[in-house]
Amino acid sequence: MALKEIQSTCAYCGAGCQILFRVDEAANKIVEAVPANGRTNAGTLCLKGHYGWDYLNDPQILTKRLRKPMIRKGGKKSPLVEVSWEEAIQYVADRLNEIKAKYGPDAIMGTGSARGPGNEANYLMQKFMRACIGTNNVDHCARI
Amino acid sequence: MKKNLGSFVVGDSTKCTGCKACEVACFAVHSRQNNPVGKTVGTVTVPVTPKLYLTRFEQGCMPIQCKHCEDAPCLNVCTKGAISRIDNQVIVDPEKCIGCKDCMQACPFGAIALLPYAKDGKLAAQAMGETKVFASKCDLCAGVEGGPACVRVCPHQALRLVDPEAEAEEKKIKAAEALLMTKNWR
Amino acid sequence: MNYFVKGNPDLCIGCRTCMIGCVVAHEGKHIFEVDPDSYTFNPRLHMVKTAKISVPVQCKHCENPACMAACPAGAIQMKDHAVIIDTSKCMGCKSCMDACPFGAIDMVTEAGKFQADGKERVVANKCDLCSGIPGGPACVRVCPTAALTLVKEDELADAMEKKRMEAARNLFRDNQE
Amino acid sequence: MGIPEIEDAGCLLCFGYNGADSHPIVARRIVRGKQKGMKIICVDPRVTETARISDMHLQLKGGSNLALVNAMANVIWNEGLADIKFIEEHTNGFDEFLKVIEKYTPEYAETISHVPAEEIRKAARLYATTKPAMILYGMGVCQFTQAVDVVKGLANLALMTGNFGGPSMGIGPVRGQNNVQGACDMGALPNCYPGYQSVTDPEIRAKFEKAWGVPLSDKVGCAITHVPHRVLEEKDETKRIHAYYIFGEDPAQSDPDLAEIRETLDKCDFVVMQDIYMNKTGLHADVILPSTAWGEHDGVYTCADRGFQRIRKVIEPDPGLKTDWQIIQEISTAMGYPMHYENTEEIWNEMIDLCPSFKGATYEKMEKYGSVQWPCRDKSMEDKGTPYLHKGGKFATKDNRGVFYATDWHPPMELENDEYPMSLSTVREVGHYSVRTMTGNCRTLRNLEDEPGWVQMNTQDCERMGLVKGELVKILSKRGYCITRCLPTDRVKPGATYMTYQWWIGACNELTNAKLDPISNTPEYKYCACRVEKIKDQEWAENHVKELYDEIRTQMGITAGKGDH
Repeated sequence: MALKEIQSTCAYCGAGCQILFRVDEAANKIVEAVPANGRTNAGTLCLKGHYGWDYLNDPQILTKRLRKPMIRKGGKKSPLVEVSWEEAIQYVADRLNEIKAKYGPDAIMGTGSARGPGNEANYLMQKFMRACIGTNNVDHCARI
Repeated sequence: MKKNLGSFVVGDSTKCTGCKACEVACFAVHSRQNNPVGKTVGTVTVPVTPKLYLTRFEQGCMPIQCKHCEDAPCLNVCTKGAISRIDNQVIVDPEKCIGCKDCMQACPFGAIALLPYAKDGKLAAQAMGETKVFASKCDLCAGVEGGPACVRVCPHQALRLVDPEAEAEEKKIKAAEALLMTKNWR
Repeated sequence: MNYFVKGNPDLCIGCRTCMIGCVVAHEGKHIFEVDPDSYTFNPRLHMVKTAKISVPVQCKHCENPACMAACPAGAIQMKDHAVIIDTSKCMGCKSCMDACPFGAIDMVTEAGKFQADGKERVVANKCDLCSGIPGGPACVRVCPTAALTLVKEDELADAMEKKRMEAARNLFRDNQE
Repeated sequence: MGIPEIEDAGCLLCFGYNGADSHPIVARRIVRGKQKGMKIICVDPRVTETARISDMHLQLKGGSNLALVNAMANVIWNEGLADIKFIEEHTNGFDEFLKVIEKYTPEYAETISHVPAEEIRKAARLYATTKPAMILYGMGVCQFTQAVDVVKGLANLALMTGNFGGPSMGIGPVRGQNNVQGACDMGALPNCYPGYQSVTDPEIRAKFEKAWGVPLSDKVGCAITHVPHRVLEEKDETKRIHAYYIFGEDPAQSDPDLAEIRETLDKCDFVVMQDIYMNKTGLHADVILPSTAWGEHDGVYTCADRGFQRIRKVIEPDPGLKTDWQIIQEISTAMGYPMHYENTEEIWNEMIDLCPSFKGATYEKMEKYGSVQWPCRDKSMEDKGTPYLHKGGKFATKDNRGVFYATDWHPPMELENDEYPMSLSTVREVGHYSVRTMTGNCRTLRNLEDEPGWVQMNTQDCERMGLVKGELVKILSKRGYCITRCLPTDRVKPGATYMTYQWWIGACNELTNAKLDPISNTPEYKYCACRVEKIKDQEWAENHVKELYDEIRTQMGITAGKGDH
């Protein structure tokens, strides 16, 4: 069966290496990752580029993929309860609005992410903090 | 690092003179546990049962003893279950041994001999009076202060205690340094 | 003559991509899908880092292999320009490990195989030049700085020839003066 | 400069940067450069891989960066090696700069850095006289309380020697993470909108207010490292932080002084965590929102040399997940600020039209050229972006002139003392990434290196303390302790210890010091005082490590996969 080939950028260090993935579409799984001829990596990869993708099938070696939204309904330290997306989104919106009303927009802090999500998600997050919440309290782990 | 492999003693026939000091020392150190033996031969009241065996061959002679294999044929073949691994070393329990000789045949080194078993200064008798025997092989002087007696007593340093993992680490460093010297081989 | 892979400490950056590449080549691609504890991670080359050097060390596939001589079970033999261990015959007696002056052999567990006392079976493990694996030695292929090279008979012969001719030229120049 | 240009530099000053562990593919360029005859000066307290192949390795004492940088500038000036023409035509502030570096003779710097004065002289000469000369720096510079001062100090060296405005020269921070450059580009910073446009600039703010249709705050926001203070110690009620929306971060693992972070998360009224994995921060979060991972969504990353590059969806995510931007969009709409984007390209196009220096970097261009390094101001396909900045010595200042800035060295905030006689610095583990929730779940990467990690210590220190390789030891600081394995090595100097920061049990961030650089707000990860203790009962220690590990996993509700180590 012909494997679909998709090129993407490695998610690990800043070198921005190009990786070619060979994917079994029917089974929705990656079969192999080989170096692509990117500007910075020129057909080579390190160990994370070659072998850093099989976390996608959730082997739960260290921790597990999050699957469902969860809320600690009983307050701090109470157990997490799985909820629907609608309930989770509404709950976050209400609580943030409530805190914004009570203490003002600068009482809310948001982060961007220097890792997996990508530029568009970061743009949206800082737009959300600035336009929706109304504060410049947004930062990310460039410092840490 | 936590040791994972069994150590073992190995001889060097270019140094060995066949004096058998190793065999006597091996017997003396082990019999002290249940057969009090003095400093001189005169106090020996039981047969001398070493756990390594001086072997003569074309180019000379040297003792042969157990390698404490990691997938030990003797342990795997011992249907009675008298052989087990304790702290990475392969140990025969003489009390359980029924002398079936399977381990002797399984061991590719001939490192096991069937020898008379003595307790409290005299031979152990069986039900009908015959002397009890047991599979005798090196136990790396487990529990003996100062480690393998044979290595300590040999007058020509012909016996060497091998710690395979530690030695591999050192050898790898030498191999790496050799690569430094051959990097411009073309 | 046997072939061999050798590392160049000037190019090696100590990242150990080769060690994983080795295991993946021998275990196969399914390694990325199976239960993480169902296989043995047994690289056949090992990174060595000292104050001055970083380079992987592996079997040199000697012409008179000390390991082959020491093996009581005849488990080691020369095949396809390489020195190969047939682990089905190995009992883990470590004679080869002791015999090898390069520390290129280690003892690894064989996943899913057990001894009489329930302990996992342990056998000798060393580089087999990826014999039978398409594309040749995986470590050479995956190394990001091309620090590993597979040396074959003709390349070594060419190198020796080149050095001898160079020596002869130098001597010729000396004789000229 | 760009990553490919590294191998064509005449001289590389590699300052506080360990390429082999942080960016093996950048280290590849350094190795290739060496093969092409590049001179390498490596400044690092450890013998890193670059140090090993360098022409000069200045093995300075940790925490003495600025003294050494000022001394190199001192030598370059006093030995007449500066590029006077470049200084006059392209820079300001040179005279004040000279006054400060005057006292930093190599002899004075030797007392602080323990690098012989003659070595400092030789290194300065080599850098100044080998053209083109490039400077690469990493966390060894940035994670100190004098981070910004040292970056400016290194920039001084490049300015003094005219090493700006051409290929294979200049000064390059090798950004650690895959998209840290991108997160900064996108304005995930308390003082900048996307494209580094300042929030305090009225014209800029007006532009964004018009684009987004709402008035915007002109107050610089809170840095991530100030959050603990703003939650725990802030007296002024209007300044206290009551809600923390954490997305794609794991402060409970990667921030310094973890005890303080845990308390912060517990005391903060409302904590939201949006991530792909359950992690240590999740243990304290009030709401957890599961998003798609790399490989399950499209988008753009910016790599270390400003290259915009596409990431593409490789496999379909679990249908129950949403992409990060979908989640943010839905929350924003629910809060009364509607956002309705269909895909990432739509968001990207909105963003680049607001940022002059990114305007030309369209998806189409990335598709065709693979990578577009900003600034790329023109949408036409001819504008392929900018390989290196400051062409022709033109700088991004008002008058296009570079600015010299020098200040005095001061020691790290927490020095070795009787109770904590050794220094600790955080370093990088090549086979793992960041907080390890991704690589820690990759089978072969876990096989190569697993809990509880290592502490690198000098072989004599180990002999003195009776420690052997692999032995579990306890390592403590004023802020906490953790357990890890001892790794004796001649690559580090006596009295210094080094640990990687992604382990749960060997969590060196339990020890690190949260003191910040006043300008960049980066914590001083690279220097704090610690003590190493031998653990007598190794068997107890091995079991204890296992128990701790399993306890965290059960707290996170993980059942499958023994994940033993």
